[in-house]
Amino acid sequence: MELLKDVLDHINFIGAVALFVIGLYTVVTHSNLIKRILGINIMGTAIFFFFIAVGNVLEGAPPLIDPDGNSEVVFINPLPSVLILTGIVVVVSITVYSLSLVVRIYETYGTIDQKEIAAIQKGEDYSD
Amino acid sequence: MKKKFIASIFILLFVVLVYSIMQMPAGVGVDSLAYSESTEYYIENAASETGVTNIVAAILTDYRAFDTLGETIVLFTSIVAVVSVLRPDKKYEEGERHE
Amino acid sequence: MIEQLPIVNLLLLLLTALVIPLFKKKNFKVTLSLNFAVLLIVWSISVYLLYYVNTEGAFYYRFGNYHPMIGLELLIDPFSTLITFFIMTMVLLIFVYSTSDASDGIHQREYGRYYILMFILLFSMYGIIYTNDLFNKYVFMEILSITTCSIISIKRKKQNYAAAFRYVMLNEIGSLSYLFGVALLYMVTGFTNIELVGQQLETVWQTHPTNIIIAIGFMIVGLGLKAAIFPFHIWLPDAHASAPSSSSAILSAVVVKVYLMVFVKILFRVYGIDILDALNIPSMIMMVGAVGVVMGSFFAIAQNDVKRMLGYSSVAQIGYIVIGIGLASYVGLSVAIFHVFSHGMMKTVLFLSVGAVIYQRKTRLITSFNGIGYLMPISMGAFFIAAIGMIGIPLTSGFISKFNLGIAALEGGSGVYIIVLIASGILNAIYYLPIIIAAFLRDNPEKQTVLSKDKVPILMLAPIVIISLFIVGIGLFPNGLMTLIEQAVNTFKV
Amino acid sequence: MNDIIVRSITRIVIPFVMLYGIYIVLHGHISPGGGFSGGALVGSSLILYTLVFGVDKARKKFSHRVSEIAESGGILLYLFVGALGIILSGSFLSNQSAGFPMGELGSLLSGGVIPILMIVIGIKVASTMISLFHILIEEEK
Repeated sequence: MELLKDVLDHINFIGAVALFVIGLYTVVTHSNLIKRILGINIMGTAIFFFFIAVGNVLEGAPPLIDPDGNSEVVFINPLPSVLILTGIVVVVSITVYSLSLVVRIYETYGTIDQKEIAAIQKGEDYSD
Repeated sequence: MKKKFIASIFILLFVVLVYSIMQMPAGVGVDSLAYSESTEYYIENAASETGVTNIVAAILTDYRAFDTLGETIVLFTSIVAVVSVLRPDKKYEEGERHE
Repeated sequence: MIEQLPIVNLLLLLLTALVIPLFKKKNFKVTLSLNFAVLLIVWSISVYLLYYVNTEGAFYYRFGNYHPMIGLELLIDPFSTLITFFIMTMVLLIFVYSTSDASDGIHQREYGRYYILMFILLFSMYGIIYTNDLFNKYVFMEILSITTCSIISIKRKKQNYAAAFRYVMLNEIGSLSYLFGVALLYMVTGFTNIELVGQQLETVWQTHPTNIIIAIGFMIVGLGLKAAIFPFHIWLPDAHASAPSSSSAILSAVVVKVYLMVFVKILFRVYGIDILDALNIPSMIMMVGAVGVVMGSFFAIAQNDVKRMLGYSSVAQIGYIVIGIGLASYVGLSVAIFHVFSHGMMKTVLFLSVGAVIYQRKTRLITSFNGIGYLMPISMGAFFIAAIGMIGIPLTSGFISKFNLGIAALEGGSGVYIIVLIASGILNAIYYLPIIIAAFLRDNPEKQTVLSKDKVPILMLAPIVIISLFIVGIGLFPNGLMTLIEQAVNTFKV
Repeated sequence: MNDIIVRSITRIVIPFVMLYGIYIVLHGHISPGGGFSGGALVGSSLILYTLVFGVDKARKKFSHRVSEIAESGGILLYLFVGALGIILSGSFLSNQSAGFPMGELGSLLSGGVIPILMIVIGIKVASTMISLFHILIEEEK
């Protein structure tokens, strides 16, 4: 029973780590380039979820001070929310860049499968 | 066979991570280690120091404004990077583009 | 006024990157001269900062005058000024080279974007080395990874796109595991400022060790992926084989070193020596470095494409620096930083001279190098100096770093690594000497044995000659640089 | 996609989506949201316009020149505000210590530099989203 309560306390972090490992697995094993980009997105979301879980406060209100009444409201930790705002934009721009690379790879190689690309590359040497 | 081997490595990684997370402090309240004095400082002084009620906006654009500058540069770089990959000028006939 | 200089550096680099797209329509010479002027100004500011910090002492630059617990800050100390000085000298010389060699596959229209990316790359490297905040370092590392990938993929060839894509994926895994380490550290300390986290970790190490162990693991893997340390080096040779020679010079001589310096900064400032020893991480790092040195040289022997071979030899030389870091001693760190300088110079000369060979002979296969010494005496001469430096023959900076590394290993009680040093010296000889012998002793297809000047623009040869003179110069009189390095290593509590 | 129903509905919906996005950007420092989410909303309204009316008409609304100026101009404004901090109080990006008018808590013009920076972030996010979408769409031609 003690273990169950312990697991329930850590459930957010376990979920984040599960997502992280799933994302890592997708990036490492899948040969389709789009799936690998998806894996990166899953990993990014997992880490931002972990950040928020770290900054979470039970029954904490969103960090907005109401100007007139200085009521004693417990706020959540605002810093992780700021960090993941920045992190989300970073993962978005990495995804856009890799998607544009996939468009170009499909145009030049005719395929977006890593194994086929490696086969084609082994076929001819690099010419300037 | 190879796929199962890789899959088992990842399951092992997951088990190790979950095991170590169980040892981590799950304090999800005001007393948790992450709720350090810097967080208390933000909550108490954000209104007076920056004159703004949304603490997240205060941190984003005043306390850690250099982070957000880095952020806008990431956005600018992603545009230049995508343009350098996707914009072959010979295909682009619509008049003289800016460069 | 002095303490505003770091921000002036950052703003100058950023402003040129923003201004280039706005007025690029006029002839391109104006942009190039402006870019060069800005680089010179920033270089002189970095030199002045290096002088100022070594005489007056380190200072902080706090944004908005907030306490470091609240706001962000830049730490300007002997270590960061030394590394930024190294970055700017290398990039300045590579910039001179790239103005004329940019025709290596980059279209005339692409020049503007190439230089925007190069300036943002410089801005992010300066930011990474200056900043004293873990999350801010992550944001700059992301900018650096996008710009390095796009200077690889700017050359419109299919190998570049595939190499750039693989680089983005591995780089992204590296950054995200670094961020995971930062999250774990934030979970336990509540700060993201490097020094504050370092102080907190001493107390937290007793109560919550698992957090720190997992955070160290993820950060080492993350930065190892980005710095191409041996088991995670897969992307480096492909990136080098296809990238334009000036970007692969920047990539392997400068960008990889920046990640290694972040690696040093985090290991010795955030975690500190006692946590490292408790987990005996230094010996693990040394083993990884030693394996990297040997395996990197093995792979380099099997290559026939010169640039790919240079990529693998970079992986081997990074193994050296990692051994230096792994020694975790005062001497070990100063050898590692010295090797950052000497490898940076040697690798730049190798890449730029190979770029000159490709520019003139349009070939990169090692088999077609015979007799080039007569056709291109200057660049092959520089190649010769850098190659004997890599092997570690005396009179070059390579020898100094190998020699000191041997002494440091002996002092550190792990003498076995001397065998690795000797073995790698031999392996380097195995794959560099054939090229030199082919270039100077065999006769070239045109049967021309009289020395004729390289048919390569002077702007490309000047940096090659300057750096090779530096290699020999520092090899003969290293103590000038050594004192600067000792000042830098003093800032770590090793 | 030139179905008459879709075209007329988007012609009605787009101004309100954009208005709501601008509202979120302007009230970023009082209510939740801010530069990032408001900019994304404004960006998505123009992307909806591009989807429905095609990229050529959208290019008239948001031409290359405008996207160029928005990109570089956004950061230049940010740096200008930061440089003001240096001139007034000796450190980059400082707000209250640089003597900007703080306004009273909770009002629209409170917080000195913060609303300006929020607007800059909003412009940047919106123009980046739109330009990226246009570049990717023009790729098919």
